[in-house]
Amino acid sequence: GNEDTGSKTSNLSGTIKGAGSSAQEAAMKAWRAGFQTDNPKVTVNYDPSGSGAGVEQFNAGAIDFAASDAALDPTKGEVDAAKARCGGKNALEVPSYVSPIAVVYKLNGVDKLNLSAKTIADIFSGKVTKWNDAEIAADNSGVTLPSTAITTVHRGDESGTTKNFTDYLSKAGEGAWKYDPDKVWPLKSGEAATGTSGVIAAIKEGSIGYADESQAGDLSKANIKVGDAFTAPSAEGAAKALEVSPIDDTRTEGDLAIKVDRTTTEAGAYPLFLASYVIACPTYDAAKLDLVKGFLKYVVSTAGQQAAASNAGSAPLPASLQTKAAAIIDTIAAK
Amino acid sequence: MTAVAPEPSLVVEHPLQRPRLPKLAPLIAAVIAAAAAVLLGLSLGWGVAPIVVTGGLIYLVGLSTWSRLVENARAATDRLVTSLVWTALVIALIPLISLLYTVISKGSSSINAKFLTWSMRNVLDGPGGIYHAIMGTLIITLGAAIISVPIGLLAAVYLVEYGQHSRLASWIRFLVDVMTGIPSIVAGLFAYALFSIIVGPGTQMGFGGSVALSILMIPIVVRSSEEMLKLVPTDLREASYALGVPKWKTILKVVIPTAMAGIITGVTLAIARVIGETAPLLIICGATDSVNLNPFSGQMASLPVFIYSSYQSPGANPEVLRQMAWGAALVLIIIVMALNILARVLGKVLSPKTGH
Amino acid sequence: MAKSIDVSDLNIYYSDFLAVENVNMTIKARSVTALIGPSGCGKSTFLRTLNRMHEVIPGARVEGKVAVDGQSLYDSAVDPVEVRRMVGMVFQRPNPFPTMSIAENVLAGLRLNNKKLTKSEAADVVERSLQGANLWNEVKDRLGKPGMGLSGGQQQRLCIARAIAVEPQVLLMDEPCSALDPISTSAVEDLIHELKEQYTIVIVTHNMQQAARVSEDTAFFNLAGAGKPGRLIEMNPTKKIFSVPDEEATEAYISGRFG
Amino acid sequence: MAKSIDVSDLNIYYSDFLAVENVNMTIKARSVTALIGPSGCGKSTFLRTLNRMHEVIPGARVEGKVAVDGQSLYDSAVDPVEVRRMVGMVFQRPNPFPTMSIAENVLAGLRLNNKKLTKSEAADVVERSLQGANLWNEVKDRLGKPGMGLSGGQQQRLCIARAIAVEPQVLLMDEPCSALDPISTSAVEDLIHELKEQYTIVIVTHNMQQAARVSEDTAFFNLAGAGKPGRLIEMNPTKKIFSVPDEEATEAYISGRFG
Amino acid sequence: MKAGSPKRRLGDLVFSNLTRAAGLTILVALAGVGIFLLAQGAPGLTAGKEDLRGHANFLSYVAPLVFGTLLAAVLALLIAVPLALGVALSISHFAPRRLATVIGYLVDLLAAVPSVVYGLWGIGVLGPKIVPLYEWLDKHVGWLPFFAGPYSNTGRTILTASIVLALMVIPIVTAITREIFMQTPRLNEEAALALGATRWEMIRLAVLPYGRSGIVSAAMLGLGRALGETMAVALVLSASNVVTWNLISSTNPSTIAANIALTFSDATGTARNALIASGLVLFVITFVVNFAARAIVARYEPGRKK
Ligand SMILES: Nc1ncnc2c1ncn2[C@@H]1O[C@H](COP(=O)(O)OP(=O)(O)OP(=O)(O)O)[C@@H](O)[C@H]1O
Ligand SMILES: Nc1ncnc2c1ncn2[C@@H]1O[C@H](COP(=O)(O)OP(=O)(O)OP(=O)(O)O)[C@@H](O)[C@H]1O
Ligand SMILES: [Mg+2]
Ligand SMILES: [Mg+2]
Ligand SMILES: O=P([O-])([O-])[O-]
Repeated sequence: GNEDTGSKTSNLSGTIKGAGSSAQEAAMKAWRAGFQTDNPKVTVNYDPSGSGAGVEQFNAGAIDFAASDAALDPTKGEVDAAKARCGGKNALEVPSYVSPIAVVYKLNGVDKLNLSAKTIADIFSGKVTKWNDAEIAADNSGVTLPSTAITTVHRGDESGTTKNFTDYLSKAGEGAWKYDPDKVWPLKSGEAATGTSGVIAAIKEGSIGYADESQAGDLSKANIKVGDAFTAPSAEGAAKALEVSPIDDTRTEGDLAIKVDRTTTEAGAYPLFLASYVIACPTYDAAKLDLVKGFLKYVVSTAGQQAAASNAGSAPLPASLQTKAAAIIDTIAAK
Repeated sequence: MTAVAPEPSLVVEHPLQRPRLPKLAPLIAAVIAAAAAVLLGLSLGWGVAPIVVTGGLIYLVGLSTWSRLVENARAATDRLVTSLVWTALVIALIPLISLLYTVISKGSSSINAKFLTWSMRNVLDGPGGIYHAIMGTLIITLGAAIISVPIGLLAAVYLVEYGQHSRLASWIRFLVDVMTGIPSIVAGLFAYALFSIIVGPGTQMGFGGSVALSILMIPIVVRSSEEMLKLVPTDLREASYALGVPKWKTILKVVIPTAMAGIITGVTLAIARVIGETAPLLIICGATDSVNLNPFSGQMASLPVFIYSSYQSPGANPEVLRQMAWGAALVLIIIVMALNILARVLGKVLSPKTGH
Repeated sequence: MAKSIDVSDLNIYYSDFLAVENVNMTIKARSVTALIGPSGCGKSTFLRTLNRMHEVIPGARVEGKVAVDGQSLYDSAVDPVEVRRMVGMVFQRPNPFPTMSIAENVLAGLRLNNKKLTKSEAADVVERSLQGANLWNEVKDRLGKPGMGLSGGQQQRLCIARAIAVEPQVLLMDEPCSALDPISTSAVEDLIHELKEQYTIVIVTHNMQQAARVSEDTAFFNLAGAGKPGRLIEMNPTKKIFSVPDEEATEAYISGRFG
Repeated sequence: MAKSIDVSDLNIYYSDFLAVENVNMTIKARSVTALIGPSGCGKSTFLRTLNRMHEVIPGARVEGKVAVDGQSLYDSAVDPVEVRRMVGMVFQRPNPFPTMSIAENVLAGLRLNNKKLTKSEAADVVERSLQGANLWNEVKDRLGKPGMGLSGGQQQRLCIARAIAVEPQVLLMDEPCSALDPISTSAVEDLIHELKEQYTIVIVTHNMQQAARVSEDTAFFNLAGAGKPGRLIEMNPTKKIFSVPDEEATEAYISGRFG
Repeated sequence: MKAGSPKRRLGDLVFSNLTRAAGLTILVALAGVGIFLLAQGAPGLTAGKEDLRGHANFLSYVAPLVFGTLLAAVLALLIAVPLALGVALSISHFAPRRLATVIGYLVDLLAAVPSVVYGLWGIGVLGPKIVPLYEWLDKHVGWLPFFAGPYSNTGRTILTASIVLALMVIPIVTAITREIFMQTPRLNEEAALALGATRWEMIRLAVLPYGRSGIVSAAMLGLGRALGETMAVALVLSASNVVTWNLISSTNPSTIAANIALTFSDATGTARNALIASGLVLFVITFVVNFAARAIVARYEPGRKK
């Protein structure tokens, strides 16, 4: 089998455990594989139980690090709980994973489609029900749209993708989206599918949905309106949008939470993306110290980001952010 | 019989001979119905399914009308019911055949040495293996058997040999029956709640899965063992008592050995029943992509959960993982079938020899 | 309405096993014919070929001819369902339909053929048939009660009432009294005496005395050994069979030397 | 080693149903006593009180006294398990243990009672018991084969061997031949003749001839009607019972006028 | 034969109490299921909007789930029972013996297939294949509320889920009813035939009345299975936790079991408690159904022996 240790030599050994974001699952897989291959006597377990569960388990001390699609929420007491868990020191939080979310659809004869955030909101809230609706046609002159009924496909499970998508609709949708950003899809209508691949599989002729860009496969991807132009989803676009988003300055020093700017007009930026974090303590006891520190450093390293990009289709962190994150992780010390 | 007045007979007289449809009538009707449906379908451009449905309807109506015209109403009803019964059979079997065909055709291409000896640890692209899931399934199910068999067998002994018609026994019997209907997910929730309270919130481990499966397995073991023990002739018990053997020894040395073949068959079938359970393991065992052989610590993979999660959340390589899900499904079905066959074989091999 | 039965060259099979071989006999109308013989000689098997009940068993079949008043039962155009209506049958153990009341049991056969019975017609049939079966007085107050609630002998007479309600022309009885106590037995024997005024009756019995008491003619079946087919050894008026039978085997059987 | 049995004022119940009433009798040592009577009169029931097998049936109980050589069986200090070792039993249908070989069947009584037997002791017991049961020559080459592989008569003798292997003082037999063919029956009857040299034997039989052939004394049980308790009508030397019984009922039964 | 050795009595005492203890363990386990679910589910009963996926309180959260559970199970039963009776009759009374054995094996095979595999088949094969039927229903009988549409273009509807459930229920109902049909006293069947009944009339007169209570209880047991079945529904259904009678659209009620399977791993804290509480509701529902089924069997069984 494949479980036997390889030939690499490393004096690190032991097991650490993380849990949280399922969006990061594929990337985590790549990171764990990379780190475990470099350090054959190390096992990194990761349970993609969802961001909320990850944070909860981290704060309960059940796991060594967490991954979350949302930064710790001070209003829910998560920041304080994390501080308590880390022996009274503020927890560390750095972005590890950035991925564009594509609006995907399947429509015979239409392989290029421009949509504004408002139109997307109207489609997903059930106001626009036919593909040849005037609102869609307005942005797509020269395209013959059929009168097919629109089936919307959303995530049925809790999802960071849903949260970022609804966040985008509510901030950029010019008031057309009436719901708060949430991990749970707020509407009852439409097709509910589990997981990104479930959404992809559920998109048939006439359907539209949202999913991690890297998984879109053969499906068509809509261009979204940024400023006056329409931008196609891409890792670079997401990286660009991330770069123009400010870091939350109300946070403590080791906390790199980002305030994503959904309404940017920067050319080439693609503001419909998901940013996800890893969360850890500033101190660990000797047995775990090198493992956690080593693993997280690998995560934000160029090699790690590249591994995630090729396995999970994510956008590598911009170099500036990478450096800041690495510096924060370097401060992890022994208890 | 005193003075039978010649009363008007209410009996409708029929001659013995009456016109009957030819023996091949159903076949003829089927051919005509099929031809009619195909012609109609082709001229209207239908797909296969509507043609089959229409053909079936034409057959049902046509044959019974024909029979009604030539034979009589009763014969027509008889033919209609016969056709309906066969139709029901075909309708019920089509999905089964489709299912088996799909699993075999989609699953067999996945199965190779790597598939059976690798886990999913560090597997990024390309297919990995299901060794971890097979081992998990075996360990969890073995655990369930270790819990269920003694409890189930002893309880069955109580019901047959000691409790008999007592009130406690009838309650146990009744509740065991009710217990067979517990949804598997409830069993999983029970194990989760149990370990959350005993070990700590959110505990997931292989042994928890064994406990959950036991809830499902015990009633099956009790019922089948009870049936088998009841089949042991009273003669044998009495023969043993008459030799001055105490009751408990009679049970252990005479009754249980005599029923052993049936009990083992029942246990094997019970294992086959629970080995494919997904829902409880999803909750209490969680999932992992590495081999974990320790049922008392950490998540443990299992075949059913592997199938479910590979299909439901395949991650970055949906095609590869879904393909693996079908392969794992085939392996699981083969295990279940093997257990079923094993049960039959054990039943035959172990049953007391008559020497004839 | 009773009819005579002619059997010629009848071979009866269970799949490949020849159970009864080469039977030729004539059964007279309006009389009682008894079939006797040791266990396994094929009495029941033969009886069941007279109303095509034999073929109900998977793999069972016959060769040869059975004719009721000249009409062959095994012609391909003949409907076995009609045959069984015309040739009624009573079984060894009473078998009323457990879910039906006494009256419904009596009407069961009639309802199959004639769906539109008025209430009064139905009541008529029930009374006439139960009276015909000597049961009316015992059950007239509880016609709506389940047939299973009767004693064994009453149940057997209920089954006879059910059989005669469809006015068959022949009545076959396979050891109708063997599950009954002596009092019920004599009630059924009395009934057989009365029924033969109207019906052709064929009765299988193990009880020599019963055969002597109720029948005009007796047919003796025997078999050469286990696995061998049964044969008709002798058929004669009952008086003759029980006094000076033609065959030695008959004599031996009747005097109790075997069987 | 054989012992006599004294029964006094014995009433036998199934729960509240009095099955056998007020039996008084003395069974002689080293002789064969036959119990006869119509079906349901309580022969088996009575027999089973002689080794406390009766109480194995839920709700079954007795009143009165049964004493073997003066020692009362139903004293509270007496262990029924010990009683059954002393009073062996053979049943109507042969019932060897299906999971055991011929030799294991013979040894079952000893082995299941924790007797530690050496190999040669065991072989001794097997040979002695099988010889005692007239079976040795037929099975000595296949002692390791399953007991179920024998013919019915051999199985019954195996059961007798099994019963005498624990060296009881009394042997009870409940219609031991009724499931056997004539040849096996006579083998078992011969065996009974031999066994009475050593054992006190009580045998229930339906077969008058058998009772006459094998027994010294005969007890006739009868019952007044269904639901009434059975009673001991007469107990006398077999010769007397079959020629000039004291009671008229006995005479009627033996001459076959009922039962 | 003096007073029995205490050792022997001890053996009986120990062993009989051991078996009784095993019997009691079962009762304790069953009670434990209820108690532990209650203990862990109780906090969920008072859960708020955040933990109930937007529903105001536990009742309004669980009500649509109960509706979906019952709807899917009842639909499954409506499909399964007639088919199962047909299969059972074909085995017991119509097919030649050898064919009947083969069919019997196939049905047992169907029973042995794990539910997750049914789920795979449901979503991978049946769903896509059945879309044209939904399209047809939408077009031609769309005026019925059940087929109001718009039809689902993936086939992941409650009707599809019910069909898959029906397939899983058929072997159970078939197994029980065929046993009962085969036990119909031969005497009664022959009585009917001898009266001149056709095969169907014989079945109507002798077989079906005899098997009536068995059919009812088999159906109830099937219902119990359908109510609690998880994976097939979880894999197949596009679930939204709504109440609707529309059987062919993408918007479907979820079932309790599928909802637990789909959302358990996402749920934390009180949300998990709420899921456990919903499991308790399912437990009570299936308990009642099975209880009723067994009570019916127990009620009618002595009558049958007469
Ligand atoms: N269903 C059957 N399948 C195969 N062989 C059968 C069947 N029924 C009866 N036989 C065989 O046919 C032969 C005749 O049996 P049948 O029952 O007719 O005898 P019988 O004279 O009625 O005996 P009895 O007096 O015991 O009722 C026997 O050898 C019997 O084993
Ligand atoms: N286990 C039992 N429970 C209740 N009543 C029983 C039981 N066994 C026998 N009886 C009743 O006790 C009475 C005597 O039965 P028993 O079996 O002793 O008669 P028998 O003389 O041995 O008859 P047979 O010759 O038929 O064996 C009968 O009325 C019988 O119904
Ligand atoms: Mg017969
Ligand atoms: Mg007896
Ligand atoms: O990573 P999520 O499960 O919260 O989408």
